[in-house]
Amino acid sequence: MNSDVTDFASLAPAYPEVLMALGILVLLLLGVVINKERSALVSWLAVSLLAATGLLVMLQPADGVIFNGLFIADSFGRFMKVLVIGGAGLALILAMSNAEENGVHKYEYSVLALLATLGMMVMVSANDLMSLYVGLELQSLSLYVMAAIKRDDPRASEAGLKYFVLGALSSGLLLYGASLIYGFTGHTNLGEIVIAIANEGRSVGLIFGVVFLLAGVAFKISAVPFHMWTPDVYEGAPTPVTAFFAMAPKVAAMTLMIRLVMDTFAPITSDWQQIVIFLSIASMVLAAFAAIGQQSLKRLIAYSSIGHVGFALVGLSSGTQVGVEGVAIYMAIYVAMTVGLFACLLSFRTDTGYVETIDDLAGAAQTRPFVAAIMAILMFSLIGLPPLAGFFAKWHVFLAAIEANLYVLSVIGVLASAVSAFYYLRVVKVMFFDAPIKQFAAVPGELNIIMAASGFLVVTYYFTVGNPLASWAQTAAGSLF
Amino acid sequence: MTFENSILTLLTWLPVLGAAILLFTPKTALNAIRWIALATTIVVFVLSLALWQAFDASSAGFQFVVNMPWIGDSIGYRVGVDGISVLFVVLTALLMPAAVLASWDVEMRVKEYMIVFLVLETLMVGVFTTLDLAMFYVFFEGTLLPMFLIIGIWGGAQRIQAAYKFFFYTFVGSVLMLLAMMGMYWDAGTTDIVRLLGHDFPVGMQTWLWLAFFASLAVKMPMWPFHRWLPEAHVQAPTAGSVILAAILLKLGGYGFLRFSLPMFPDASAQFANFVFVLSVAAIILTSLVALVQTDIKKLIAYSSVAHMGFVTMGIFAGNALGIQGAMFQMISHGIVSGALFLCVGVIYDRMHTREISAYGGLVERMPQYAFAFMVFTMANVGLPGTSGFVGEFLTMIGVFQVNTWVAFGAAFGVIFSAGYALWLYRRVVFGALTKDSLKGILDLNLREKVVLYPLIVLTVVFGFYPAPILDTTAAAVDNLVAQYSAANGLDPAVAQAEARAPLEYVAPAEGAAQPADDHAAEPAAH
Amino acid sequence: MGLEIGLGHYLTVAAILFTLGVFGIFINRKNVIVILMSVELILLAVNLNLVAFSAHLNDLQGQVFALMILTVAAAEAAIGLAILVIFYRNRGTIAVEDVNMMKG
Amino acid sequence: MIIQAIVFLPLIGALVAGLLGRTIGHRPSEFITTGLLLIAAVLSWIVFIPVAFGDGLVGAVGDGHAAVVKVEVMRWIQVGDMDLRWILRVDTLTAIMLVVVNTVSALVHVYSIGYMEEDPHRSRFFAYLSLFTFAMLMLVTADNFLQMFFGWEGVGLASYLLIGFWYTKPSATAAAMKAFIVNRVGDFGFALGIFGAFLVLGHIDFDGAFHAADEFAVTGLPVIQFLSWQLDAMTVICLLLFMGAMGKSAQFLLHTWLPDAMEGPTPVSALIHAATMVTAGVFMVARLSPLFETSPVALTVVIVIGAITAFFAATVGLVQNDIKRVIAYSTCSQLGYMFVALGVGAYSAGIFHLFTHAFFKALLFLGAGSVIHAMHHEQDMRNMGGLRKKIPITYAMMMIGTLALTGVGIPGTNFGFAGFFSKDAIIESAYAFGGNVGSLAFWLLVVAALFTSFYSWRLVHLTFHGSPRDAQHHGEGPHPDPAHAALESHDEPIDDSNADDHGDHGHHGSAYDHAHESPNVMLVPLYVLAVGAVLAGVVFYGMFFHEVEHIEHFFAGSIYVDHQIIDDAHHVPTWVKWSATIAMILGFVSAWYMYIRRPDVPGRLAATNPGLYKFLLNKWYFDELYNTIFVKPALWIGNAVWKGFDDWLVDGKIAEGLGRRVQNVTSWVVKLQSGYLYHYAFAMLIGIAALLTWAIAAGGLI
Repeated sequence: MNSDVTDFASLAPAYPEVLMALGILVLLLLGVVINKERSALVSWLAVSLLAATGLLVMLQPADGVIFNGLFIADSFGRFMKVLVIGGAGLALILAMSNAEENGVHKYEYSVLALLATLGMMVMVSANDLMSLYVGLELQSLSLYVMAAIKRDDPRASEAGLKYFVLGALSSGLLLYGASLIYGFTGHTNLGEIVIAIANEGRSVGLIFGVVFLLAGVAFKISAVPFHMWTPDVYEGAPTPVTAFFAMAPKVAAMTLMIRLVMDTFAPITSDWQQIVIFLSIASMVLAAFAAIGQQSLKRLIAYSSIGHVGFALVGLSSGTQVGVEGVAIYMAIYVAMTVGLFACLLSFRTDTGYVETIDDLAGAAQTRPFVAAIMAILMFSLIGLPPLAGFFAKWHVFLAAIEANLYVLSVIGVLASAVSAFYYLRVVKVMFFDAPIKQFAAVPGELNIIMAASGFLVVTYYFTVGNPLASWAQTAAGSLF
Repeated sequence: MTFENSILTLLTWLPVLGAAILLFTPKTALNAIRWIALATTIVVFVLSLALWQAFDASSAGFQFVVNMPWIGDSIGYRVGVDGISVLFVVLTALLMPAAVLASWDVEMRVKEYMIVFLVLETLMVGVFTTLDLAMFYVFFEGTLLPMFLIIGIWGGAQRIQAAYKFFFYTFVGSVLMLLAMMGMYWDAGTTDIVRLLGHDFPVGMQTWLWLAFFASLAVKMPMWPFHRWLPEAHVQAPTAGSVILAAILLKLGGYGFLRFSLPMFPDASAQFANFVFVLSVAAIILTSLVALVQTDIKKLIAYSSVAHMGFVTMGIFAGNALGIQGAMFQMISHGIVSGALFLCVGVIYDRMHTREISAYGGLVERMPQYAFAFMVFTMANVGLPGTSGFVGEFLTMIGVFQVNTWVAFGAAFGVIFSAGYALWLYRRVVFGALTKDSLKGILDLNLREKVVLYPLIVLTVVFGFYPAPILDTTAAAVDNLVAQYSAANGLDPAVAQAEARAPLEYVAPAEGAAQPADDHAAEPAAH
Repeated sequence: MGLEIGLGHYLTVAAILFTLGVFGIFINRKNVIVILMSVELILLAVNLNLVAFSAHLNDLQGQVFALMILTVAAAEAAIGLAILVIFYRNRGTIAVEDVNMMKG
Repeated sequence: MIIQAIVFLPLIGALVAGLLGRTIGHRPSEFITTGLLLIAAVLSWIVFIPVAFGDGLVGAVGDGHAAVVKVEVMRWIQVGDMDLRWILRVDTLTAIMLVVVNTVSALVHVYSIGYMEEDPHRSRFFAYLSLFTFAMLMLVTADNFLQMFFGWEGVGLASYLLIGFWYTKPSATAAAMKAFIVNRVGDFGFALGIFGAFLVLGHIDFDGAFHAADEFAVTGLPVIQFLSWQLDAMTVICLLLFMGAMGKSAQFLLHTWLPDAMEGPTPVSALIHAATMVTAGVFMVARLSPLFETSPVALTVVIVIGAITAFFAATVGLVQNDIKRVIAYSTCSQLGYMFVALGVGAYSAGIFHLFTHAFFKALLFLGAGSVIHAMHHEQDMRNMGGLRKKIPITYAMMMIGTLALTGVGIPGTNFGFAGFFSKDAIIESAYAFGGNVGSLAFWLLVVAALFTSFYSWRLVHLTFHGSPRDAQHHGEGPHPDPAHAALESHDEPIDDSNADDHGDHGHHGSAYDHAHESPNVMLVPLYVLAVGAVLAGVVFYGMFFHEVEHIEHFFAGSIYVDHQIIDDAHHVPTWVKWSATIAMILGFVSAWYMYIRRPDVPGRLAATNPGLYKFLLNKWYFDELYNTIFVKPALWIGNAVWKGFDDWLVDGKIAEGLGRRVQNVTSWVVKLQSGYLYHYAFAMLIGIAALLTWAIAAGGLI
């Protein structure tokens, strides 16, 4: 089998990945040679690299399948890559303030984040079980280390350990599924698998493979019941790392999920639909209830993210283009809200450290009105309350579910969102209705900008990004069909 | 940019602009903040009057329409008003300056307070002006957010619980409506309300859609037994919050029934009409009785609001011009009257900081002007002819009488009970000897309070004697709605229109003395 | 007729190995190292599967896949051990039951 | 213009006095309202005199039904084809009412200038009086059901405000509320009646409705589904409308508010609760006579209720001690007479009694007011006595009123006071109606006439004759609570025992000593009314009852005139004609016997029949009954629904219960997240197993 990469130009669909890979190597070298005190430079360069890659993705669109079918570039992938890169970049910016306290001041952190991002980009563009696995592992291995990067923190190392063990298990599950699929279809290339399934029909072995494979991916998006790591890791890892976890990897894994079910398993839609619906309902409901019992802000956000994955899966359950469009928009809005949320979280610092529990925020509306206002807006948006962006996200996914006649799922979903409102409102209540008890430290400038931007987009979604985002997502989803 | 295509957009978003200006006003410039808020609401009010002035009441269709697709296929920027919605816009714009003035003495977080209120105004105006199904939901549900904050931040002692209940009751109901809207979108292929109004939904689907809308609208209304949140929210909310809640937010429910349930799901509406009637009558009778035994002024008025909303739902589902016009009028009138009543409560609450009825008594001695204003609104609440409260009650009852005498019979008890609780309240608060020491120094209405209350008195009385401005505005749209509704249910529109000669049986004219009744009719001097 | 070893047998063995690995993860309450070994067992089962399928299908891709898995597994083990080391440094134990600071 | 002036001048007065009274002062307020009312009264007579003595209503248009003048003021409610306008309708019936209302009102205004002299809220009082007059005028000039309802409720409001005028008195505000709410009970029926009329007749204006009712002669009577029954439509409608009339006119079952309404200042009692407002029910039935004529059942009910009221109220009046309450029950009783007249079809007789009653009852009330004024707001007759020497003019006026009320006159001649003509006309009509109902009504009315005579003379004797008994009056507030006193004290006061015990009626500072004749501003209205009480019967007898042709010409179609009943009434046996007079004489004699000749008899009678006495004294226990079966259950249900349904079930069990369930589920879910790796792994495996099972089973692969 000859390589289809004959010259540099034929690499065009993979230019962003190539750029990233080269950039990472350079930064790694740079990190080794420069003074430890100047590791912030690496961070900024990493952000710049991400920005450049992002621009490259957006401005130089090149569709195609290369590396003998291992790699695919299409507009859906580009949409998701922009989200991944954006999420990663913003997470890196979030990490810069008080980096030392969080243990993320080392240049390795930036490099690891970039590596993880590269892994995610490969996941997004994976067109073969092998590239899928490699991308996934590149991402996962980097994330394991990132979770434990604050080496002297017992909680961070526990988070890393838990994440690693369960992640390894999930990789095993995924691989086992991949091996079964390979065995029962005879192919590892996704495009060929779909033809094989269409020709040969379903078999128990194939379904086994599908379930294991999807379970592996579900772990990455932390869908119930593969979510158990999420609260512990989110809580244990340093907050900037949690921010990173909460955005880009979710988007990448969700992309993988979408690509697998919409493309590869399209002929057995009714089978995977059951699975996705199960994951969706379980995630929405469990997250809604579990989050109510949380005191820790980060655990709350962990459960919240589990819930949001459930909502995104509602759109996917429909198995239609509208559904994919909905999920794409959902993830975009989710990233925008999450980055703002973490910016708020990082802004609430007292002299002794970051706030941990919800009650620590008491009266924040009076001591830090701007941050509290943004946080409240985000909370309302996460509930899905119009006219904020979160509502439009839910609108798109449920619209798809209704089109597909998934009424029970939809009703459970909206009711779960009602229950989830309870814990989001508690944060608002504590900040706005209770009396202040703590003084907060000054907020770093870049956080203010991120918060303002997030708040602005969330509030003005209907006027500003709503329209372009929807049409872009439409194009993106269209490329899958 | 002509008046035609910009007025609604301007009306809707101007308050937010005001809020944006406030955002950049220093927090300590309290007077500037107040005046900016007031100026914004007054400008909006003036614009709303211009809108009403320019509105062509003879046309049943939507006017000042802007219609363009916006987000994806499903959500558009569509605005327009017809006879049913235009008055709500005016009502909202009318009460906002009153609310701002009533909040003049708020000292806590004034800037946020005014911003939240202005945002709320945008959302409320938006509900009534939007012609996009999804955007209707956006505005409808969006009002939760500022109201939650208003109750939660500036409310009374039990404010948190009240805010939560307000939020959850409304939210749980509404999400089901959201799903129904999505179903409508897929069935009709659009969220354009104008096109949806012309779309025939399958009968089987209508039932579910109707129920989903009911879940939301009945809570918002609120209809019995979904009303429990209301007394609590009212009691805890600050005065202006109560005013807006009672005057405008409750009307969203009625507006929703008129805009969606009746015209879009006529079969289901006819099918569920009796169900609604039962709940309406239960609301009128039971909540009136509950109001009778309240010890908290605001709670009493809140319960009376539930009872009055019973008339609205009853009138709407009577499905004839009388009933629906009556319901429309009742909503507008209740907006003015209940808003004013809460303002009245606010006046004494500001002075005494209690809402317990037993803490008052004999106010007329010190506050004759207040007593007068309170009397007018009490009487309007009672539905005395010559006040606006009467017209709506009368029309809804006469409308429903043509459909179901049981319902009218039950509703008429409201006439008795409303007199009971309202007058008893008045007696305990205003009449009697002024014996309580705490009340000895209480002051009568100040200029600001007069500016707020007196125009409302004038409106209450004027609309009682001359309701034509309202009824004429709504007539064409309502007739159109009734015609549509009747046609869909296979009724003769002429009957459902106010011509109102419901088919009667006649005893055949008698031949001789066999039928004394006839004999009598023919020859009245028979004795 | 002697016993002919066919695809089914390979798959069965792989499945048993896989199950052993999985059980090793959640039955074991003592040592995290055992968990790492169990993970390797799972990967081994997968590799066995792939190779068996590859032979059965007469297709090289499975073997390529298996080689990649071997490579990645090595990296994974290295990282796992590294994390374990810092965990031990912080907590002075690697008992599975002690990995329980965060819950709820 | 003249009609608008009549109706709106009082409104202007009310607005000026009410809104500007504080600014312009009391005296100007009084003069403005009173002046405007006087003008209105004069104008009313200008309208009425051509009707009574000339060619009929000036400018009237015969519209097939009635000669009527209509003045459109403005639009009101127009919905679909229901076209309601503010229209002032004047025909003979209205003209009579205009005269009654404006005359009495003007006189009461004048009287009040004296009576309310010391009250600090006089301008408010006059504003209310004028407002009342306006509402009453709107009522009588109504051209459609709803406008009538407006006036109806408007007078209710004014009545509420005036009864509660002394708002510091708890009993006054309670009475005001009671009046309004009991009236609302009547309005409940009235409103439903209007709805029904609109449904059945298709018109909400009177002319349209009457035309539609006329057509039933051709088409037959309609039947409607009312509640669960198919009923004769007109009967249902008329009974519902009559329910309104019962409320406003304080008929049996809905009468309880009227005696309590005496808490208001006495001029109010004269104007509202005697002469005008309470007759609104009578006016309504007369106005709607074309409708009532289509339902014999409804008319029978009107007769029975009227007769029972006449009898019942008279019995209660026998034992009351409060001077105003006696007159109030008398009013109630007289209204019963009017309804009997209406029910038997002698509408003109009913209106006649309304007309004469307005004069003599207003006279009695204002006279009583004069007594109260003289006694410094003492109202309990047990504390009066012998006042004829102190206030001779008032005494004379009260005598005229009493003679008119009791119907003194010589049957068969034109000698008699006003009440004589109208009351006898009713009694004769009742007899002429015949049948069981007619006989019942006749006998009840005759007995009531006996009682009327008795309590009227009792009032005169207790108040003006005998010796003063006001010793126990000291130390009480200016506004004693008569209801309370009446309930507390069960001794019939008449045997001057109190007076004898204290023996010191020459005692310095007693109310008796200070009693003084009222000023002229109060006496002049009495003179005018006295003239009416004497002459109203004899002058107008011809128009109201004498000859059918005359009646028809006079009323010009504004009410239904039943030739038969009027002819029959004129041809009743002589003993019937004398029956009322005899009853009156019997009443007079027994009153004289019991309160002048043998003052100890009443006490002994009360002592020997304590059950009956208490029954009557406590007004047949209606208040207690209603309290038990309506008020308390309503409050109980209100409380039960509030605490039991709203708070306990909906809030506690469902809403917050749901919240607690959520918390339960939460704590359970949180426990699942144990923190142990092996649990997490196990959960994943369980998940995989479940998904596998589900996917394979649901996919039909097994």
